[in-house]
Amino acid sequence: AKPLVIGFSQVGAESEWRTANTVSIKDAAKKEGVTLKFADAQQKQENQVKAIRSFIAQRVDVIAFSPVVESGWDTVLLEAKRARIPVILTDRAVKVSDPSLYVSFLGSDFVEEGRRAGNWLVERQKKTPDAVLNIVELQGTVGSAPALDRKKGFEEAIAGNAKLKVIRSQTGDFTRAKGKEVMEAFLKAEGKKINVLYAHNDDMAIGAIQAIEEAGLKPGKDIIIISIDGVKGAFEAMIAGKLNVTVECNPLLGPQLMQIAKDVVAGKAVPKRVVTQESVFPAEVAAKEFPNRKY
Amino acid sequence: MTMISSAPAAPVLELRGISKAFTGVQALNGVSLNLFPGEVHTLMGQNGAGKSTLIKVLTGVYAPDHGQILLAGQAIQPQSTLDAQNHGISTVYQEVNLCPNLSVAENIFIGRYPRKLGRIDWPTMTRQATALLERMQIRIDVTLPLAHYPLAIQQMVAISRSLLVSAKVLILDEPTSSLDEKEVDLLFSVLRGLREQGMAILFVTHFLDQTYAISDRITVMRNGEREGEYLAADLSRVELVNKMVGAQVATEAAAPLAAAVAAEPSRRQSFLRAVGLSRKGALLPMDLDIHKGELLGLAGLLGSGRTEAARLLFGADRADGGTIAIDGKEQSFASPRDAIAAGIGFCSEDRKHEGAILELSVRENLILALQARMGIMRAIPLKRQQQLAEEYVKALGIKTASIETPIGSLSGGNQQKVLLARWLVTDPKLLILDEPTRGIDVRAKQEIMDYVSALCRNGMSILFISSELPEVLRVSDRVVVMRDRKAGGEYPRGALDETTVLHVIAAGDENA
Amino acid sequence: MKFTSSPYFTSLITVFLLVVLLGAGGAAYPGFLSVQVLFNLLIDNAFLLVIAVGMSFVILSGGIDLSVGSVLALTTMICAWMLQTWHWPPLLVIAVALVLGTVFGAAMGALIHYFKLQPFIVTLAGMFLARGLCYLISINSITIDDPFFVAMSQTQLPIGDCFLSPGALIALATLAAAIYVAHCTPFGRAIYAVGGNEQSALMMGLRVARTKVLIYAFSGFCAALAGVLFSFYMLSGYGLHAQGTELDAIAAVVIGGTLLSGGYGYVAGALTGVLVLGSIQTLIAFDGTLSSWWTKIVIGGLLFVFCVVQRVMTMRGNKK
Amino acid sequence: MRMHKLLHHPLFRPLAALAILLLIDLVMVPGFFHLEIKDGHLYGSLIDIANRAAPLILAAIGMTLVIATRGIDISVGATVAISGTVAAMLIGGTMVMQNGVPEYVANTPMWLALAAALGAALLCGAWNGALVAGLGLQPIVATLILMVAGRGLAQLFTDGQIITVYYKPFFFLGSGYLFGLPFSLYIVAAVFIVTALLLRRTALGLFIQSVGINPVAARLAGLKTAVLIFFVYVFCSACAGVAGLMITSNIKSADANNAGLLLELDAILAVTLGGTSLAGGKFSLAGSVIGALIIQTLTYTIYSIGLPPEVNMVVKSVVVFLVCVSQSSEFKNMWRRSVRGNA
Ligand SMILES: Nc1ncnc2c1ncn2[C@@H]1O[C@H](COP(=O)(O)OP(=O)(O)OP(=O)(O)O)[C@@H](O)[C@H]1O
Ligand SMILES: Nc1ncnc2c1ncn2[C@@H]1O[C@H](COP(=O)(O)OP(=O)(O)OP(=O)(O)O)[C@@H](O)[C@H]1O
Ligand SMILES: [Mg+2]
Ligand SMILES: [Mg+2]
Repeated sequence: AKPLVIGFSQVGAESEWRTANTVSIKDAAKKEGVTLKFADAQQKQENQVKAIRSFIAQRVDVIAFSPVVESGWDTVLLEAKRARIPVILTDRAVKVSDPSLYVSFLGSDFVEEGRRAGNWLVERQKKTPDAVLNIVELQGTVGSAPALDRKKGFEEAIAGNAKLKVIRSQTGDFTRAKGKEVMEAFLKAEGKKINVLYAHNDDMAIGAIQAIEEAGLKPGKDIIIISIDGVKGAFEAMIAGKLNVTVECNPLLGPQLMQIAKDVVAGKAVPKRVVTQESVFPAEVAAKEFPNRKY
Repeated sequence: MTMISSAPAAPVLELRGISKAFTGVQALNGVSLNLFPGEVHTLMGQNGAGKSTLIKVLTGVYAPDHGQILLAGQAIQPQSTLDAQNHGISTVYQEVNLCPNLSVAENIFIGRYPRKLGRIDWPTMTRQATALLERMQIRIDVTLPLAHYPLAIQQMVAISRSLLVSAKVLILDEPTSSLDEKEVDLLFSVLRGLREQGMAILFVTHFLDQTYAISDRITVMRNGEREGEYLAADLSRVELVNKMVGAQVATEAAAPLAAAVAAEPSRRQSFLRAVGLSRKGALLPMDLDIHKGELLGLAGLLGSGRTEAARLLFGADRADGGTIAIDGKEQSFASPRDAIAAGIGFCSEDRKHEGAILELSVRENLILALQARMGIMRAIPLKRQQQLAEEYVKALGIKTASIETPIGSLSGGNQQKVLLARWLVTDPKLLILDEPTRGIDVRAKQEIMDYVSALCRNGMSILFISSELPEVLRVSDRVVVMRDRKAGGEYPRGALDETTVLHVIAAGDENA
Repeated sequence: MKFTSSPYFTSLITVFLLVVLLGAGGAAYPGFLSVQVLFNLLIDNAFLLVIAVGMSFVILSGGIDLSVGSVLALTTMICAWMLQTWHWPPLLVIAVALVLGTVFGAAMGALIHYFKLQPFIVTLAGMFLARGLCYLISINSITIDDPFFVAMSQTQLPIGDCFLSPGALIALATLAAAIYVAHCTPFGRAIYAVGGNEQSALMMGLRVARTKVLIYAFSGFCAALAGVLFSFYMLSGYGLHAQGTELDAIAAVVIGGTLLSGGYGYVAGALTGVLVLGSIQTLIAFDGTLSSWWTKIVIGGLLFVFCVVQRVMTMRGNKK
Repeated sequence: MRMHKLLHHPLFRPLAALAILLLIDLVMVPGFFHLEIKDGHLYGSLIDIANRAAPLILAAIGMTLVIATRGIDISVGATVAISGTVAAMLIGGTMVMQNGVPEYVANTPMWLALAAALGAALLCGAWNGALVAGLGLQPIVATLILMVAGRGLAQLFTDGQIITVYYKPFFFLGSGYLFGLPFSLYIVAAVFIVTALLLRRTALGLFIQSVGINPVAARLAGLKTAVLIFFVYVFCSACAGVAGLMITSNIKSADANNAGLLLELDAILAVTLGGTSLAGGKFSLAGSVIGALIIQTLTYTIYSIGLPPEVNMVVKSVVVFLVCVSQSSEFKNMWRRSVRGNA
């Protein structure tokens, strides 16, 4: 039979996480004998729309994409629907008026990740119930979905606890360099008052760790550090005792995506929401888990 | 002279006690001027006397520090050129102020387009522009961009533009500096027509002949002050020059040049020999031989290809065909650098675009070519630069507040002198001067030509291009006449007078 | 000064190269040369075309406007906000957005002219400001569900068995209007004059101040109009929309044969430029095998080939 | 009279803008000017600002010369990514224990890696220079090509991964200290002094200005305009290359996706804030350095004051507007008139 053709529109290549995501999807397609039409959107929604239109024009069997942002997909998805091409979302959700515009959403829940990070801290605070913990937050790119949701989830989780206070919050644009720069400024402004750092991704945390060390403090001990993603660098930091916990956000969506795509084309019913397997890795399990990490 | 000039009605335009200072210079100091309807009023003065500044104050480019401008008895304060235009004052400034990217027709009509149904009527505009230029006997494609045409044409376009407005006052700042006699005559006949219609015309020139040919009244300026106002008929040339200069000096009717006498035929070895030099659309194959220590004049009408020939000799444009030999050795010039290395210098006719680096100081402009020849690493010590600059400022009588003044704030004539000095400091073996005396006052012109002739005597060769035929004839050892983009004939000194040259130019081939 | 680059010639070359590019795509990828794919070029790049038209005016006058991408984003945000929070009627919302964009541009133009500031820096600050204002309204993206906007978004105007979007038609109309203004009105010619030589334009008695302020106002208007089209297109307002669009617009204008130094070029070149950029992207999407980095390298490479061929042919042409 | 001269010095206004920013910090951020000795070197906000500004200053120095020739180079960020990536990939490095003492081993000798990184940067510059000076492409499109493709190349080298460096001596470049001050400051000072000397002691400065103001006249005066323009692009990329090394060394890793992102805009902003016109010609190297310091101080101030990140952009734009307007001569005239009016 003709091989299955999937058109996949990726956000871009802005982080290691994203690259791992791309690699996973490409590898899975190759393994399954699926023809993958890959288009990189360079972080622009309009490019994704263009790519999806060209997939429709090429009459691919399935369209999959990781939306740059959650709103604004109605029109183009409607076109896909009219062309009878099923759409699968990966990694991020979309807000559409008509849920039948996509068949399935496979990916993580950023709010839940933030919540897990917050819950871990709430647990941790129970060890020293009397101490007030001052938190500084390194946000992702202003306005981006993961930044908004991870902030929201974290705030929900710590809301009930009066001992946990966010004293500073600034964007580090998801990068090491900015994370370090902002942390330096925080350290000068707040000094020893900072007890906890919550970073929206591992890269910023790694940058911030360097700033903390250069300030003569011990990351992971003087300042508790929580981050999200679970990339290799984070595990190395945990093994070195510089990072306390990372909440996993799994980029290896390839195999699951291929399975769903095949099912859809075969006419099987697929779940509307497929949640990826994700866990929380505190420093204690880092050494054991490290060899299993693929990215 | 018409009678109007001696029976002054009320002046249309009256300037009272205008003063204007720039940092370091008092450009104008209490200047007054009356302009009557139906007269041509010529403003004369040495380079830097303040003529252009006065005109700029009058037309709203600069605000005066003191003084009043009265138009038909009403005090006005023009804020911009547009404002002045609305008051009925139309101006052609000294530096051609047109847009090189627009077509000739547009440059004439911009701001007052012929319209049809609200939109610009292009065909009518083209037709009218063609007709307007034809009145000046210029037949060109007016739909081509202005930059396509040489400076002289641009100047005519600027004049045509100013004639288009129905103005009460027409101001022309050195409009004739790159025109030759034919164009000047045409211009003057147009001006006379306007004078008959009662227009007041303020005219600036450095040419005494032109002054006397057209003016009813002359105002002489010196050092930013008004020296006096005279009826042209009452003032002799010698007197006029003396008033401009402020001392008793000989006039341009001076004895024949010493240089020419000294140039002996025996020393005539060839320095540069061009054979069949040509470039498509610019120059037909042409031979040229320039001897050592010779001042070779290149005469011809506008557009006869003199500038093109000069640019090819200097490597500014690439020749399509022909060879150039320097001292008998064949050379090919890919860029001006090569020509400079061979000892050639070139002073362009278009000082604004091809000469002056406006924001740099007089000193920097002056040493630029020398420094370029010495290379980037061997910087001329500042002391030496200053010394050179001071020396040439003095030698050429450049009027500037200091050698650190940006060249852009010098008067036009003085800029020209700095550019001349730029090449003189490099001590070239051959200096190509394309309209070097453009915009330079009578006295300075003579001084410069004397200076140049003296250099010739010391072995420098000079290729001298000028639209002023008498000047070419006066200073050159030999004259090559160009016509229709090729050399029309070659004449040794003495074998030539103005009528012969004009004849050659007019008749061309039979004489060649 | 010699006349070295004929914009007319450059523009023709660009059209020729565009045809070559499309032909090559058609040869390499089946389905590439379908009419709908060509229409998609217009539909997907409608907003870019409108911005490029405004940018053409600015560049022709010798300036530059970096704020257009942000003003576009701000417009989507304002539209979304007014529709979703205040429930204003859609046409009123559009009118307000267009006026705001125009005022924003005019304010920058006034700063540039009256304080003699550099366009680059003023519009760069304008870019930060407009982007910043988006976040002040909201850092979330706001979905638009107003029926008029949805209709504009989803209407397909059939042409044969293919379709165009209303946005594409609006963009084409804007282009036509701009070409008319540039070539048939005194304002349009004044833009060229200012770009050719601002000092001379002033000395010739043109209203340089008014012209410059109007140019930036027009660019602001175009950016806002593009924002409205973008709102139709995406049905959302978002502060991160259209990042870097100003560079795309500048590139489109320059590729279309307009000189950045001002005064030379045609507004119609904006269309060719936009289509060239769009085709490059479509080619890449049709290829579908390029990784993220190869995408960048190939875009750069095609841009390079395009510019070099354009330049070399122009030089050749002028020699003749 | 001397006061008057001071007020009219072209560097006065950029310096005043910087001073005002620092004054705001003095009032709003407690302990901003506090410096202490930590681990044998100075430690404090001012040091952070200088250290952070170092790459930007370098980029701005290179950009100044390009702008002086009427050009622009928007590929600076991509060059930063390329040079940083090349260095990080070549050095890499691991720690081995030798006789109980940790030893750091580089994959490639560090000098070789640094030379390769700079070589890559120079290639970038030569590419830009060839397009602008050789082919006569417009600078913004010519450098746009590298801006897009360059980052792609860097990502291609790294497969989109962040390359972490483990070789300690390399860190000295971006986060080491010499005589109590960050080592990066010495690099910046050296580049600045060498450039300034080059401009003063040779005719380079004169030539660059001439080409920027009137290229036609400059060519007719015998300047090698094309060579000169080629050189400034190479120089600009070299500066960006060093900046890339510094950034990579500072965060101990090369992030091809994000390193130097938008650095070109900041560099151009710095040059203009320093009083150099984008129209080419007269330029001020010192002004560009001050411009870069203004930008970095502003960024740091926003972080320190604790503004929410949503307002970052608005604050930045307002400051840029204010600085620009206050520097314009028209504003000076207005100011003078209003002062006179009140007096
Ligand atoms: N913008 C300016 N800034 C400073 N000084 C100026 C400026 N414009 C003119 N000057 C000075 O004012 C004086 C008068 O200059 P102006 O141009 O009026 O002379 P001019 O009589 O027209 O001379 P020319 O015959 O050479 O054209 C000169 O000394 C000149 O250097
Ligand atoms: N009256 C004219 N009519 C049409 N074309 C002209 C005229 N005058 C000049 N040209 C154009 O000028 C070009 C040659 O100009 P060039 O500058 O070489 O002449 P020139 O002898 O140096 O004259 P000048 O320096 O007085 O302008 C020709 O190609 C021609 O197109
Ligand atoms: Mg004058
Ligand atoms: Mg000539």
